[in-house]
Amino acid sequence: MTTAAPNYELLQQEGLETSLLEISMGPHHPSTHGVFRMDVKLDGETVVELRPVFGYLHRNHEKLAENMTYLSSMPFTDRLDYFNSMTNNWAYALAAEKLIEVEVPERAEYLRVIMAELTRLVNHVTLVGFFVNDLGALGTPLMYAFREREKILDLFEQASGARMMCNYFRFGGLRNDVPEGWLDRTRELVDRFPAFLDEYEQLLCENEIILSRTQGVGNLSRELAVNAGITGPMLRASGVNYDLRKVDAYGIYDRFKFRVPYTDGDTGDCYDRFMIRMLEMRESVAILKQALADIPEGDIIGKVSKVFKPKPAEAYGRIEGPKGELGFYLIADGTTKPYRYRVRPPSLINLTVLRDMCLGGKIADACIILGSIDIVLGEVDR
Amino acid sequence: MSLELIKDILLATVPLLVIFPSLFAFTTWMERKALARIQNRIGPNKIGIPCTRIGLFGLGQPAADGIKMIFKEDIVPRGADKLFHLLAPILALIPAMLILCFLPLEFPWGKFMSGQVQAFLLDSAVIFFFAISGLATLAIFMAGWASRNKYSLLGGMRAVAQMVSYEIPLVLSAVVVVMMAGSLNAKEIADVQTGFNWFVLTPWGLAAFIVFFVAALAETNRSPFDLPEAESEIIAGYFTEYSGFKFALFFLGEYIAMFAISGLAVTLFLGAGDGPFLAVAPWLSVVWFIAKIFGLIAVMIWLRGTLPRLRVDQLMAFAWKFLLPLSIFNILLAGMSHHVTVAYPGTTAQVVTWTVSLVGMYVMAKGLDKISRSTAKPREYLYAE
Amino acid sequence: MSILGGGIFKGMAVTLRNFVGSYFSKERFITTNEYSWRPESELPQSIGDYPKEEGEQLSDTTTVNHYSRNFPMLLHDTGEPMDTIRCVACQICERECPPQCIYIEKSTEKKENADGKPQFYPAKFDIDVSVCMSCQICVEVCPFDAIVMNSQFELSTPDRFGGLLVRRDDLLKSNDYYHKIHPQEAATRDERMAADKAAKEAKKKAAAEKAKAAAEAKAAAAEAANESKEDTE
Amino acid sequence: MTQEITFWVLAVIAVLGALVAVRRRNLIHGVFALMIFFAALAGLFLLLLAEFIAAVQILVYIGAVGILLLFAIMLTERVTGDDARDITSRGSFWGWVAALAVLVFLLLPAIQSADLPQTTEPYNPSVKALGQQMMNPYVVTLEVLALLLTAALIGAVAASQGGEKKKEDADDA
Amino acid sequence: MSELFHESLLNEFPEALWDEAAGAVILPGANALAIAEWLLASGWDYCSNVTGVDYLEAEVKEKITNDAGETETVTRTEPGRIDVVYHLYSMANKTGPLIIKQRTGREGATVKSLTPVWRSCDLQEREVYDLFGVDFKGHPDQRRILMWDEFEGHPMRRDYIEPFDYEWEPTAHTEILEKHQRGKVIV
Repeated sequence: MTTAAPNYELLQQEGLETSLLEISMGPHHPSTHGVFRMDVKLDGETVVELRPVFGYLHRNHEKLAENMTYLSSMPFTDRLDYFNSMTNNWAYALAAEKLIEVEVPERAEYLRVIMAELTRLVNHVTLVGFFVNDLGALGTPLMYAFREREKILDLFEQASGARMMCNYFRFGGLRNDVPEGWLDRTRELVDRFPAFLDEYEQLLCENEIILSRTQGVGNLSRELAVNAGITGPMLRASGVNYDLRKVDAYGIYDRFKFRVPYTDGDTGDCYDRFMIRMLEMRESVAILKQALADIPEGDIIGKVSKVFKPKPAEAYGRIEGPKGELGFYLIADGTTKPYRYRVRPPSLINLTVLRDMCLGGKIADACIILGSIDIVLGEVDR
Repeated sequence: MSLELIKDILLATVPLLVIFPSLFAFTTWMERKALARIQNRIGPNKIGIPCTRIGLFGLGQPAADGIKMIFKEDIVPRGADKLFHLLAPILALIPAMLILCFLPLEFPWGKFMSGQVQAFLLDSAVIFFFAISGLATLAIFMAGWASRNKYSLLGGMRAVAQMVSYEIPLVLSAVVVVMMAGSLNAKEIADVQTGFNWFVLTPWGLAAFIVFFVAALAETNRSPFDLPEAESEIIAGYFTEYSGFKFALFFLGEYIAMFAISGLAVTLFLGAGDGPFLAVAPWLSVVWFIAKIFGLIAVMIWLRGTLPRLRVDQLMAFAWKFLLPLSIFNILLAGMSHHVTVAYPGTTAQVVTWTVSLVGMYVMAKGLDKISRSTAKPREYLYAE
Repeated sequence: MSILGGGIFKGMAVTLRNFVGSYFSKERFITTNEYSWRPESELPQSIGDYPKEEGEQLSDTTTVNHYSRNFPMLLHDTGEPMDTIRCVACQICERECPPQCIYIEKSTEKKENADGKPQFYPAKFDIDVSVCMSCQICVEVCPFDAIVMNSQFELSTPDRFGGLLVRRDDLLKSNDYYHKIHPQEAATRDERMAADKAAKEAKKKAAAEKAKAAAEAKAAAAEAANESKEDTE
Repeated sequence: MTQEITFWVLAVIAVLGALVAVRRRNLIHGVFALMIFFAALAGLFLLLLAEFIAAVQILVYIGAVGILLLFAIMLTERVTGDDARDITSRGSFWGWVAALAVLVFLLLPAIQSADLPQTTEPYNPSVKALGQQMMNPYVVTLEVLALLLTAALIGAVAASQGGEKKKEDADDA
Repeated sequence: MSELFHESLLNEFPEALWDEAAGAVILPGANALAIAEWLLASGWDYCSNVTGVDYLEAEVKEKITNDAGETETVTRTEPGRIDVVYHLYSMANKTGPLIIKQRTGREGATVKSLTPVWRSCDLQEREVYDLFGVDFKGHPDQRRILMWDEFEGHPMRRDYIEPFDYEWEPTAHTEILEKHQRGKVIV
């Protein structure tokens, strides 16, 4: 929050150049993906100064978790990045499983990978839709994205009971097995998805207006990206080949053959970030095909009591979420409640470089650079 | 004051004031239905015959919107310039309605059956058209300035810059047709094109039509050029602070301007009112005219459903560095092909000039495109195992 | 793209295909909601002819089967609700509920429940539906399978204060209603309960036999002890 | 009969527009009043059946000059126009005297002595004739004018470009 | 590699301590920045996570063998402290976490800011400043990030008491809340 309310009078500048126009692209703005505010100073159309303001959706998620048992704060992780509740659950389950010895059965591991990759599809398809919507296409790509997202959300509802707030992962496996017929419906969806992706790419990837609007806008160099802790598709668009599914190989990702798209690092602009997400969707489909092919039968959760007391220890579990590295840092003190519960939010840390990328660009560029970073305010403000 | 004169004027102008606003209502419905279908939605289908459940494909939706707009509260910001805040929507509507009269539409009743006397059978109809359609720029600027709101100020500035710089390609591409038709009078231009030799079927006519259509899109702030009302960047641009009926007036103004400009495009390029079966029923010319206008508007809606928006500086560069040189080159081509066909009558010269002008036009367009947008092309990506 | 504006024309071709497709192929026109546990014929064809009986809600028809969940409901076996209620007011769910929206007042005296054992029952069992986030933690931690997720979502009330506090009697639903809305989940839950009950009986029988055997062994030992005592005297 | 009425109406609008343009303190109101004046003038031209001149009047004066004025007001600083600077007109008496002098000594004699042509044959202006005229006797003046305008255009671009150049040099240095 | 690495770190900078339980290196206040630069130079180019942890004043019962050789429990009051934990990773050679901690007292908590070395600590250190009240020396733009500027107090501290919420309206949920308040004691 800025200290004094920024004065909305036209700043009186000496000399004859035009005065700076100070706009607060405020919490209530169509293209800030939630309650996020940017205090922007404009010289004509060019952005001279940009200051992000957070905190509108802050509900102190971490203090809540300190007063509840490990299991009770699992449904709250859905509300972090409310687009990808499955991957939030998995990160939290992964961190907690490091505190207690529990053996996750095979079927649960396969289902975890399937749910995570379906969530990645949902996130990337909707992000590309919102990104092009910021560019000005009146909702058509977004509606196609939502049409595909509906199908996947129906699968989530039939498996976990809720479309977005799934609360489906448990420490040592999953809450309940998928109903029969679910795997066939998922196979059918995964087989039809590449056809939709081809149509989506034909609509967007060679469109001259998108090419000229996004190329060369919001350049992020490789060194700044690594130093600023950028992770996820944004980092790979800036030329660093760093994907936690390959680096940590958590879960059973090492059994699947898939590729990680990245660039050679000389541009790293909005177009790269947009294209990396389009290509990652194809890789997720490849993983889903392999996982759905050889998923075994078996029980769904390991032997662990619902409310457990882990030995005093620290654990930092992290996964490759659709937005970047989502990490949970738990400190256990022997009681049923975590002593400290910390979420490493990829959206917030990816915003560190927002100002560096937007300065010098136009106001229209600032909107699409924010769109290309892909933030969700539930995770930024926690 | 001879009553005869008053009757003639009323007979000419009243149908315009009645037909086109109702066409406006139909177009809003058509736009929402078409956009919905493009996005695999249904679009409005609930409001049909009032107080019943019959949906009638939502045809009652424009009426409902109109009534809603009338009863919506009309909020005027405290710092706003009351007088100009009120005047802006009216000034946006007047030029749009005025230029409708210059279109060579012969309504089939009364003395005009024979079509000689038409309300505004002016010699310099085309110049009047561009002069009065320039006034809309003023209205938008006045709206942007009077609302005392930063976003509408930005929208207003963008609108003025855009419309001023797109009026020149618009006029220049019309100059080609006026040159070839030899007259500024809309009626004579229409007569030259009767019998299916529309100007759009000639190569320089086609090029001029494309430039004219793109510039018309920018003039009426439609799809790829809807920067003044870019909702993702500057909320709703110049009409952020408008609500209630003033908001509806702006929309009426925008749609009627769309009708007028596509009407002119039809007159200049698509042979206004010319079509089959005219000998049988001469009143069909009005039907063909309005059908062609709706054809163009359908393309505008289709573009709105597909294309994203240009950035301000790209918009300017596109106008000055691409459309303007193209239209000037097109005038040269048209002149050259006219004199060659006059000098060497016969079909061989005709074919030669046509191929030369078509190829020349395309090469010129590709060259200009390469200069202005050299780097933007799809890229290849690396994959790590 | 070689020709000028090629990308734009390709994009327009896609939107045209979708425009035309939305009239013909079902794939491009997914707006109907065809999930329901009721057969097609019983579904309302238009909003006009529903709800049929008083109190029946549209949401009873259009809910997703399998595991869709909205707000909790208390289960009672077949018969008069308060006699066959499963909940014994152990208040585990009240403690574990993350947003703390359950309020239980234990009954003072015990009452016979379905299979004859005197049990406590909840005198008051309120769920504040405006606070509940339908996360199903209460269903997991409940040892008696007494609380399950319902999929009814038409709970809007004009009264902001008391209206959204659902009392115990509105929460109580019969087990066969549960079988109707979530057939598969209800089936697995009933099997597991039957299996637990059988296991408990088996264990009880085994314990009883062991106790009998131990008693006989003790008796035999006692006889052996006093026989040996008699020998030693 | 209708011509006289429309003439007087347009004349009054023109005079009022000019007056408001001069007296109004808010500059933006002034500019818009000026445009009303131009529009009334175009109406008068239409009355004289000189439709080409009327169209050009609207196109050039309202479409270009008006917007140019608005841009000028927009871009210059601290001239938003609605602050309360009072326009003092100290020497208004001598102003009236000068105006009367011009009216009496210049205008009235000119009006009396001018012999207005009382032609009777119908005068039908046509744009074609105007075009013909422009081509054969006056084609040289047309070309010179065109060159002059292009030079002005290029000059304007150079002047505005120059500004950026200076600033860029300042930034680079 | 990270397990071995902290040995080379410890012998490079002897004044750093090694906390076996947490597997973390505790940096001394003085040259924390120098150590950080050295770490960045030796390949730890990515600081993933910055966390504040608040420990209250606590009595700790320890079994120590006193001079007479038997073990007896001695209660020692552990002073309250705030740890700022940094998780470092190396993107270059893809190696696991190296955890470093900076320790400071609860009153007037000041710590060296590592933003000049890793820019990813920028917003996260501002959050620790906002929620824990730890002052980061050398932070380029230290302001409150999540709370509004006129907010007093640091909510994530264990001894934080919520201010009276005057806008709160009684609803049917009040009785439920009171019951839970009675039952639950905030630790």
